Amino acid sequence: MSDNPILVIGGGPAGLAAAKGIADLGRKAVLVEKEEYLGGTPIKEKYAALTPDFRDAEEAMGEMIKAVTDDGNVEVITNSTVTSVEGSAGNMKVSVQNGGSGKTIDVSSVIVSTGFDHFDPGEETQVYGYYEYDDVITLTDAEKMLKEHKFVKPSSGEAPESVCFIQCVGSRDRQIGNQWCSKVCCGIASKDAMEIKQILPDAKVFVFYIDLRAYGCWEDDLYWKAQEEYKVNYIKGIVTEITKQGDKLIVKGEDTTMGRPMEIPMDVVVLSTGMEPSEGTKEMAGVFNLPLESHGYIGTIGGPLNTVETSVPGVFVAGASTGPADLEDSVSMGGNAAMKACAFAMKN
Amino acid sequence: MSEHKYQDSVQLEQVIVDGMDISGHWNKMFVPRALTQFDISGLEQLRDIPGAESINNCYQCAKCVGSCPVEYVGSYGPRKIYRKLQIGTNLIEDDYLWLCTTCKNCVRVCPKEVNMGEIIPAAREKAVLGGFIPDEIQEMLQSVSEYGNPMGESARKRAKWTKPIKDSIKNLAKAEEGESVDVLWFVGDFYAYHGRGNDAALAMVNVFNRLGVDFGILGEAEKTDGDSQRLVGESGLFEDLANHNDALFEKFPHKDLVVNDPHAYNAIKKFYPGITGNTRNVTHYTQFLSSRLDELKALMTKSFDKKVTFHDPCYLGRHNDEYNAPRELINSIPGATFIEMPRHKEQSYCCGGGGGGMWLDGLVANYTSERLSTNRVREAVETGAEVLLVCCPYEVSRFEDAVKAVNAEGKLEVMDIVEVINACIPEG
Amino acid sequence: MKILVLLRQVPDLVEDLEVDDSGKALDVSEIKFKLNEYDEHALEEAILLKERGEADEVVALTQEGEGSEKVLYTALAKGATLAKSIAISGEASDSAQFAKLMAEAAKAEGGDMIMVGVQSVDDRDGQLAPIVAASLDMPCISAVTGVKVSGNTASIFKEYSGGIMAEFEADLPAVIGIQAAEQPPRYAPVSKIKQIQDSAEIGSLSASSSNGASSIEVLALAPPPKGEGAKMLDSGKDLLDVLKDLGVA
Amino acid sequence: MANILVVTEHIKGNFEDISFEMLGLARELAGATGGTCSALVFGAMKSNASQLGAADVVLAADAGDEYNPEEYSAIVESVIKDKSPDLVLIGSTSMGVDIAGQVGTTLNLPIISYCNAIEASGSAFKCTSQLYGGKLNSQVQVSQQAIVMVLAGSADPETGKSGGSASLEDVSAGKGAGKVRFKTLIEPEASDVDITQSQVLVSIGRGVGSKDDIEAIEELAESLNADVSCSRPIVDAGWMSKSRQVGKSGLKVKPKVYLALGISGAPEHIEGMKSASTIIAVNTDPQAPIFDVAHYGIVGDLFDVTEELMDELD
Repeated sequence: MSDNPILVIGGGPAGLAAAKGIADLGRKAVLVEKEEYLGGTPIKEKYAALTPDFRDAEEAMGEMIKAVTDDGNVEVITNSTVTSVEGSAGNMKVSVQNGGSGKTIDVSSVIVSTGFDHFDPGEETQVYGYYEYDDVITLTDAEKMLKEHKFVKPSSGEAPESVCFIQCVGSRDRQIGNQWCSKVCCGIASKDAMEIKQILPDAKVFVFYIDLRAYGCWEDDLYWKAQEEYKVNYIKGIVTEITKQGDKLIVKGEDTTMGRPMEIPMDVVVLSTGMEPSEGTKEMAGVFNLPLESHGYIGTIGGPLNTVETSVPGVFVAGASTGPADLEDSVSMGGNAAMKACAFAMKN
Repeated sequence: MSEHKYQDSVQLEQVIVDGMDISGHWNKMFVPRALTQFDISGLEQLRDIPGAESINNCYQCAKCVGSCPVEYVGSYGPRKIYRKLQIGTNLIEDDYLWLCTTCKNCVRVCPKEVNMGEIIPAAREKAVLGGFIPDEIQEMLQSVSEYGNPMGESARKRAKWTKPIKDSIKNLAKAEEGESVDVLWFVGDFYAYHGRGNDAALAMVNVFNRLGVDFGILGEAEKTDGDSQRLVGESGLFEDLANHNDALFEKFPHKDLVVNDPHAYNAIKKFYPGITGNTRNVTHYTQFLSSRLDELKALMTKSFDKKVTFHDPCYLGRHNDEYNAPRELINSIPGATFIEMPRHKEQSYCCGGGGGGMWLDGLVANYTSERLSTNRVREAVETGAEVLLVCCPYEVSRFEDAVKAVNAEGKLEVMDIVEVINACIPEG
Repeated sequence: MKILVLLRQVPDLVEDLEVDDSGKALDVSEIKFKLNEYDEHALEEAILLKERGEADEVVALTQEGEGSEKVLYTALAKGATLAKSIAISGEASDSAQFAKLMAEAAKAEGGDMIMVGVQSVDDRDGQLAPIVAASLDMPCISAVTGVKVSGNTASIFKEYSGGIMAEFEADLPAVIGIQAAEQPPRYAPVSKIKQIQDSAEIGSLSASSSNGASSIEVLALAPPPKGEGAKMLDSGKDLLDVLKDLGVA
Repeated sequence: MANILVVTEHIKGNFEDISFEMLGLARELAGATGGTCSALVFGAMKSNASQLGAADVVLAADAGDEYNPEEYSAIVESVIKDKSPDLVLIGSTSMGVDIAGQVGTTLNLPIISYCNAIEASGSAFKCTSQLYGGKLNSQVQVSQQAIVMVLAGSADPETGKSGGSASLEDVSAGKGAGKVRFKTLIEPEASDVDITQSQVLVSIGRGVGSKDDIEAIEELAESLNADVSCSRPIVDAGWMSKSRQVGKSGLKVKPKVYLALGISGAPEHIEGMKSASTIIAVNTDPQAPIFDVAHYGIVGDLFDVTEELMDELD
């Protein structure tokens, strides 16, 4: 039974949950994080509030981070990445690089929780004019503004009269190569829509969707609430293209329910950009030569019945590095991975 | 097109039952609901045709309909076709099959890659073999199979336009095998037979000569490139045309094969090789001229002080990703100010002539409020441009027709880019 | 019920027609030949009858020569059940003699109805339908735009000018000169013709020309005297005189 | 001393114009050769024999009142055998085409079709026939008994109405085997005319300013007993139905006279009407391409010309 620490790579919700879980089981954990700060995407992308409970992202993540940094069992190494590994199950020697200097650590097992990157709509395949028109923004841009409790037209700084969200940008798209549904954008878009209506009650907010995917309790916590209480307009039909006329953006497409062509002037267009395997996820897959599943995420071996074990003994995975995942998924997988990693360490 | 069966359930204005007036929306229950059966045989038939399988991928997101040029002036688009297929339409026997101009704007935006650029020709091939061919298209195909051009003009008159410049052009029609030229120029039907096309052709000859290009034309021996015939489903005729023209390319060795018609460019570049086994160094004339831009700039000393705008032809742009060559030429026209239309490059609006559309105006008129070319010319006029520049021979006649339709005569001229380039080169 | 359709190749008017050195006949070397438009309508009407079940066989016949195979394979691709080319020995000096040769071949083939185009651009010496009919002692009705067959009689719709039609009933066999089929002639896709070329066979018939040269003397063949472009008139009154000359006003 | 026989044509008790035109020609030929001209009439038309003023003798044959290809051919055959005329004039028409071919073959007489001019030259006759869609004329000479098919519009019908003694003579003639029976005449539906069959067309283009101006044109067409057709812009504007559109995306017409009012003559339109025998164009633009294909032209406003025509006609 090796009492080497368990390595957790990536300090987002999944990584924090895993590290805390390991510590609570009385074992040592080493949490390596690329950024200077912990908290992962919610902090990096400056989310305003978490989905679905609207808690202030910084405050909620702050508590989770504090629980880990205060726990003696967890050694946090920020600004660092894992660059190589030798040995095998039970006693792996990983080298952790921090800019110039680096060190090697003997670990008993590893949890990869390196998360996702938001899809960049500027790639040449997506032509909603994200880099051409200032008023075309992404979900993360919106979150940044909402974090400061304001929502303005980037081109003029004034409050917009009309805002619309376009769903499935960079997801469910064979041409772009991301065929999966990113699971969270419908929920996040509905939340953001409500937050915008809180700040700008008179603004007209639209959501253009193919099929609005608000799973489980998100259905009425987010979708119904947005539509019924905050009067967000949901229109079935994805926008085709955006052109600029004067200071307005013209959103063109088809209102499929009414079977009518649709050309609506908008002040701000928010692209609900989905998830893609993050750079970190790709790197770690390389370092630990973890086979990827067909969409490019890290493959697990048990299908739905074992979500955290990879085919490399002693290497576990959690959160969005295995596929689109919301906060509940990430934190739950974090805990599961912690348990399995500890069990593995005890047996080897 | 059959409206769906359950839509005709009757809602009675006024209903009295046992003395009680139950008029109102609930009396719909008064009439037993019609049993509806989704007849998707049309969809099943279409997706089984080789080349048309991708119609089955559509998940009805409707991105395509917003991009469809026919939708702008009517009600059309892949999603709507898919919907009609679901409720009983058989596309093979329906006018809807013939409204698509194969402009591939929908293919550009479709997340499921439903490829109308392949579905429509494949479906039309089955329609043609089954005998479901619009009269206008039958007439065009008859002309092409009889005379080698869709106008029904005599093949012998294909080089008549060269009469005024007999000595400054090499006509290889009767030349010996092996006679070579640097540039083999595939003139095309509209340049050869249509009045306004002749103007552009003569301009092209002058530009070639002033650039000192050693070029030759196929003259009477040339036949239509066949792309439009392929797109209306006459693949057999297309094969004959491909073999005929390619034999001529083989007969006269050349470095560059220059075409002025994006449809010819598309056919020779992408589809001839599959049939003839040979690939040719084919370039569109805007690509050829922009590769000689410095020499051209030196020649173009007369200024052309006009506001111009440009229409990207679907078969040069979306089908073959060439957006820059025409713009390089336009930007080098001395004195011209270039204003882009809102719908330009990948998002360019279609002139309605592609995919057989040139010969389907009669049929399409029954389904649209105005012609696509009229809608496009309206947009050109709104830019305040004085000249609408084109580089596809189909468009000169279509847009000049449309200028009349929007009463913009005298306000907007339509010119082929080569005509403007030629106008900037002084005599001598 | 077996229908024979006689198909002729005639000079294509799209080409410029030139007269040969004798000044009395066409310079054949320059012309392009194509299927006579009216014969195409006759073939279409015959195929329509077959599709309506009023005829079981449609046999396409044409004179053997350059382009005859393409004509026959196209006819088969459109729906003809059989195709035969007629080898003519000797020269048919005018359209009357040609008609008698075609009658001879038709007689050899046998059939309940013979359908031909009402006229062609070069049948100066008499039209095919009536001459074939008289040669085979059959009734003839020309300028027909509709045929319905029941048993061994046919109702035939003949068109006069101004759109008035006459309905006749004729005992078969009969010869019908078609002016227009009930729908525009269908197009035979090249791919279908290619399929037919591999599978179908073309039969053959023969006919030999008997009586010698025609009894009229051809003096000249020349373009009509042509004015230069539009003759410009000054007023409505001049226009009225022109209309009067044309028998319109 | 030529004896010319004219086979007249009629519908519903009225002689067709071609009958008078042929009679005029026959009268002229008879006059030139010091011969006679006779006209064969069928059945009830005997009572209208006096209208054929130019005929020396009107031969009346007992026959059904309406044209029957088999019966009338048999009659013509036996009259020719009986009267052995030097020349037989038959219309190059829907009726004439049946008779000429059959009778010429049974009596082994040469047939000359599509003639628009006949001259006597000594004992022979010189005929000009229009072939190849009017592109070439064939001049032939015949010096034996022959059948000549005369194109409608080759002569002035008035010339056939006077100048002869018009005596009447009954002829007996065989009526054929009765294999063909006349059933009924069918009138075209009044609502819409098939312009591809019209003989005279008044066609309007963009030069017509608005929908209600079309009425004046319809009146003109009425008085010329012509049908109205149009170019594409008129249909696109919704002023006339698609069935009236001439041109590439419309219909192809082959009228005797095509009066083009305010039509510029785009290639796509020319394609639909180039086979009209006589084209008259009225357009304000002297350079309009229509003038290159027209036989007659007026540069001016189509409404002025129409008014002038209407005043002259009343």
